[in-house]
Amino acid sequence: MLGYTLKRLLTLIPTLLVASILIFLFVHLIPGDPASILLGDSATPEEIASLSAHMGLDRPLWQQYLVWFKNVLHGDFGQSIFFKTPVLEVIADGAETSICLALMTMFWIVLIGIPVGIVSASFHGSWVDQITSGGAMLLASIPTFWLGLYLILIFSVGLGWFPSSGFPSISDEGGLSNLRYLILPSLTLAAPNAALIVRLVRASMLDVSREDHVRTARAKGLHPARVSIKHVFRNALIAVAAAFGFTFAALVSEAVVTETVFSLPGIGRLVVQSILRRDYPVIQGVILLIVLLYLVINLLVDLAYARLDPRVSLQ
Amino acid sequence: MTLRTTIAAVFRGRKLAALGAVWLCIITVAAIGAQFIAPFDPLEIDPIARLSEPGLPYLFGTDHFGRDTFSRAVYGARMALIIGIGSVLVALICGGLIGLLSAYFSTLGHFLMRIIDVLMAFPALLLALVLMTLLERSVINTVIVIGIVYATTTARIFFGMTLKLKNEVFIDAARCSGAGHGSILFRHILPNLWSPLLVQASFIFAFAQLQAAALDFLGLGLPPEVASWGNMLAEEKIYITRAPWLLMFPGALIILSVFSMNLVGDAMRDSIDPRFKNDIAGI
Amino acid sequence: MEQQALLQVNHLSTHFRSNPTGLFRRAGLIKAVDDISFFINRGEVLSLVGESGCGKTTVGRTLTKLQPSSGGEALFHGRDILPLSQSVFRPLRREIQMIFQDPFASLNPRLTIEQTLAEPLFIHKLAADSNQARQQVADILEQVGLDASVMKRHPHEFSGGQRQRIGIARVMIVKPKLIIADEAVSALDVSIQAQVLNLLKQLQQEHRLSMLFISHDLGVVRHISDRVAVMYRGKIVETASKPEIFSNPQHAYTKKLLAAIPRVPTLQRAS
Amino acid sequence: MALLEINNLSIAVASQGQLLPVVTDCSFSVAAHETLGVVGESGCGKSLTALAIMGLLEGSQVNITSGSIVFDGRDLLQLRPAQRRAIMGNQMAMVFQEPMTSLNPVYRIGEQITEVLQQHRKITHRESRQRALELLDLVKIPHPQDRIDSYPHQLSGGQRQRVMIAIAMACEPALLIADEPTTALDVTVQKEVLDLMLDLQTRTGTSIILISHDLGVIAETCDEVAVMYRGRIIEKATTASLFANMAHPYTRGLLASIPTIDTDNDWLQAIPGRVPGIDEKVNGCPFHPRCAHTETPCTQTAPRLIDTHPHHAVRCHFAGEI
Repeated sequence: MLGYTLKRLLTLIPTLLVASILIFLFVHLIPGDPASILLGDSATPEEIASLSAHMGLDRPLWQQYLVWFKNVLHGDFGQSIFFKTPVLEVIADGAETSICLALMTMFWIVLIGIPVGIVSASFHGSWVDQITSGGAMLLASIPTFWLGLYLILIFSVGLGWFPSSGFPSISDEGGLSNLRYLILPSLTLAAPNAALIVRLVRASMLDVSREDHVRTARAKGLHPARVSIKHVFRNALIAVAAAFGFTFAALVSEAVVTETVFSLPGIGRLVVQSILRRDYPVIQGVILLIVLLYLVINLLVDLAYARLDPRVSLQ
Repeated sequence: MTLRTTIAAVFRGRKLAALGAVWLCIITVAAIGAQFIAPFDPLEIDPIARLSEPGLPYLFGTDHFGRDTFSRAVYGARMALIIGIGSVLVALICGGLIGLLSAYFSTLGHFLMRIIDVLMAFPALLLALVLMTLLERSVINTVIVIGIVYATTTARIFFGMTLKLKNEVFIDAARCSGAGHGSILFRHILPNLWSPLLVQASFIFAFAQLQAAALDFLGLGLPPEVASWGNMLAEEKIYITRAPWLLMFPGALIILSVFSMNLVGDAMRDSIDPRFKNDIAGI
Repeated sequence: MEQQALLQVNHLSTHFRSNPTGLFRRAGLIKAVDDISFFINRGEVLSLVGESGCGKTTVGRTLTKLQPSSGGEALFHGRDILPLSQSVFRPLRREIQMIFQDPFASLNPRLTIEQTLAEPLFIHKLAADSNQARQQVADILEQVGLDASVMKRHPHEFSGGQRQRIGIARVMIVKPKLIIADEAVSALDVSIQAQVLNLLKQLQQEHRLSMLFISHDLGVVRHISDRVAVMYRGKIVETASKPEIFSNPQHAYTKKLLAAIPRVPTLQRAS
Repeated sequence: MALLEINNLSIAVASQGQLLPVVTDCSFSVAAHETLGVVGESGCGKSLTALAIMGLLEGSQVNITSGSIVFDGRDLLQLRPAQRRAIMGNQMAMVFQEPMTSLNPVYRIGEQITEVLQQHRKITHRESRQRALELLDLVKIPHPQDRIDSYPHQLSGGQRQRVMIAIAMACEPALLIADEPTTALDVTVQKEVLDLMLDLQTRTGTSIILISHDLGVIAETCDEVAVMYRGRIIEKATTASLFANMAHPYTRGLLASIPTIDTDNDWLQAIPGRVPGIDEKVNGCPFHPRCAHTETPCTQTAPRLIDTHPHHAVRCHFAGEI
């Protein structure tokens, strides 16, 4: 297990290397010169040229990449052009919001998605199934930002139950009760993803329920609910776990939109604003970290996989 | 099997999916005949009637410029269709070919799929955002970018399905008959992938709508003057408290269309080769 | 040896790597076929018998070059076919044909019977145009006991026995010299199996075909073979003529195999 | 009194709004300590009959349309689901065809054996594990202490089928239904598994219904045989009588089709034609399109089961004549 983990971590290196090159290329192909953006409209060409030279923007692209990558290995993601502070600090500022949002969203997804999926599969073909699985599909068909806007309209503007935007840090005044700022955003973010989990749990359970060993379990005289949970769901969990890696990528995409809708000071909104501001170092840093996180999560999923499915051996 | 019996088999006992198909037909008609259906020019501004409520003559009301929401929605159907079909074509042609060839020629495939794996680590919307900033905001670029984003998943899916087919006995049998690579790929493998391909296309079509709307909303999608449902939402979002219906209509159109396409895709998925069911990335 | 064998296999080995994926995994080696030798004369049926996993199917796949070999030689008409590239081997495929076990999987579900049967004709330039091809397809369908009118249909419209007849037709249409039949009748019900087995035997005798008949079923083997080779864990443990092997088995494994088969009492004809 | 009595059982499958009969008017009984063989080709309805007896058709497209299944004096079809489940795996158990897929891949085999014990017996965890070890020993799995914590994929096909038998025998059932238990196994393993089942039968006195397509397997293991064709029992007899007085043209054809290892014959006497699909309707005797002795009555009326000898019944208009 430990050996496997180490080996897998080693295989992450080439992937990250390729990813870093891609990110660097993408970001540097974005039109717009950071030096001129930084200096504003009133800057003279000489000023821009000297700042470009200072920032190393006049060197060949591959040299710029090597410098950047060497610094990244030392934990230095460079300076934000907009904030004039180290990129890592900028990211750290948004981390609390995004992590809290992610955890709360996961909570909803697991709390709602899995039980509803089990119910849907267990009553396969009945009206319960049609409503839950149809409803899930409808939920997954709603644009995240639209859902967010109407939740704000109803629950913040209309009913005044929850705040509509922003997220003061938990360490600020209010402490944990500040989490109420995240209830609407996390529900918004959870909706399409929980819907996906419902559909996935249902489909996997239906697949498993057709397998021979479920017939064996029924032939033992077990109660249908026991067959459903112990035999069908337990095996379906393998497929569900495998999909959690993909869910993460979808989650990040939608978090970008959600944080924008609710004006949350998180990493998702940071990346959109940085793209609009052409803040190269921040875009590079955030995307690289997201890719790294994605890879780590997939590694964890694989490790979980081996625990869920004894046929998978981690050599 | 004829087309009619196939369609009948897909929608048998699935009234909702059949309704979805009907809705998609309506959208298609609206898209094709937009200039005959829309009562007003989608860009025509009526300064007196800004933010007017639904009624007559403005069925869905007007936006903050005083443009007719109904007419813009009808033209938006055209944009939805263009985005959907365009992205599907880009995704299936690029991704499908990469997946097919990678699975068949394993040395090349190993390399290509590694790249695809790396690209899949980028969240779809972020990849689209970065790509959109590289390019001008235009309809064609939006189509290409969304298509590329879904080409990665499509490549993965086709890779898996082709691998399965490649190990089929009838492929061995064809090789024993002396069939060459071209014949095996395009005569024996590809025709068996048409139906999963169609199902995948319907899901990509649905996802592309949501993705395009999100790009529009973030201000990096279609040019602002284009009448698309996403743009209508993006432009009017600040008026949501003053005129809540403004976001209701385009939103409902997106939801209905995406939902319909998902329903149709889901119905089709149940009628394809069961081996490929779990490969399809859909709802 | 007074006459040259049609197929002479010497020291053939086929090894697989287990778990070939993974960057750091040391791949284990599975010796599916381990240094086996045999020959098949013209017009002769050699059966390769063994239980699942003994490597008999791999022998067939190696000889049709669906699977690369790891060592040894396979002389067909005195020419070693193992080192040939796929494109050099292609013309020879006409002479070495394979019948597969699963009649449900060995036909492309998307092609009509005519398309499937005509394909090898065009590949090997045995038919100039589609009219000629259609005529040959009709002839061969009749030979395998099917009506020529079925050629417009798709595989899913046929029963298992019919599909296996189509599989045989695909092989016979190119007039091969050597047929490798891999469990050709084991997926069929007994009453259908008998029909197909009779057909196979009849075609073999009519065209003086050589055949490598791979099977796990000793009853079927007794019915069709001239000689029998018994395989166990990748090796041939015993080769003998059919009467020898059934009346006087030498190897302990052969004896065990024969003893394990459930016997049916012979029918007492009611008078 | 017989342990199990099936009376006029009919089963139909729902397909596109209509009910297609798959088993028609099927009657037989199994006495205590006896082995009944059910033989027939694929699609003849033998497996569905077994699933119907076991109570595993619920929730599928297949329905029992008429008849009764009397087990130990009670009609199983009249019982409530909970009463039915109390019998399943307890007094009546089943072994399936596919040993590779019939065990749950994510649980250790010990867990899968103790599960059925804990369902039907009031015993502690420790006792049930002890019993599982005994059972593994009983089905001749070497080193049960080491094997009890294995996962199914770590065992060979033959061993998995032994585990399936251990699960089935755990509560010492009065009736064991074995549906093609050795079809997926090699002949040498098949012999071992069949020997094991017969050995267990002599030890525990359980009755067995053995379903197989292989007349050889049936001949070597069963006391009585029922031959099925297109959902009907067409011949039913003691094994000795069946092979001595085989009367139905289909049974004879089936026997003649088998290539035996004991005789050389150039050509097999195959039954011509094929089994009609379940959606094809055949008037009269279901076998008449393939039968060499077809005469007018065969195409018009379906024959009934007629006793030709003591303990020997045949469903043929010309039973005993041909």
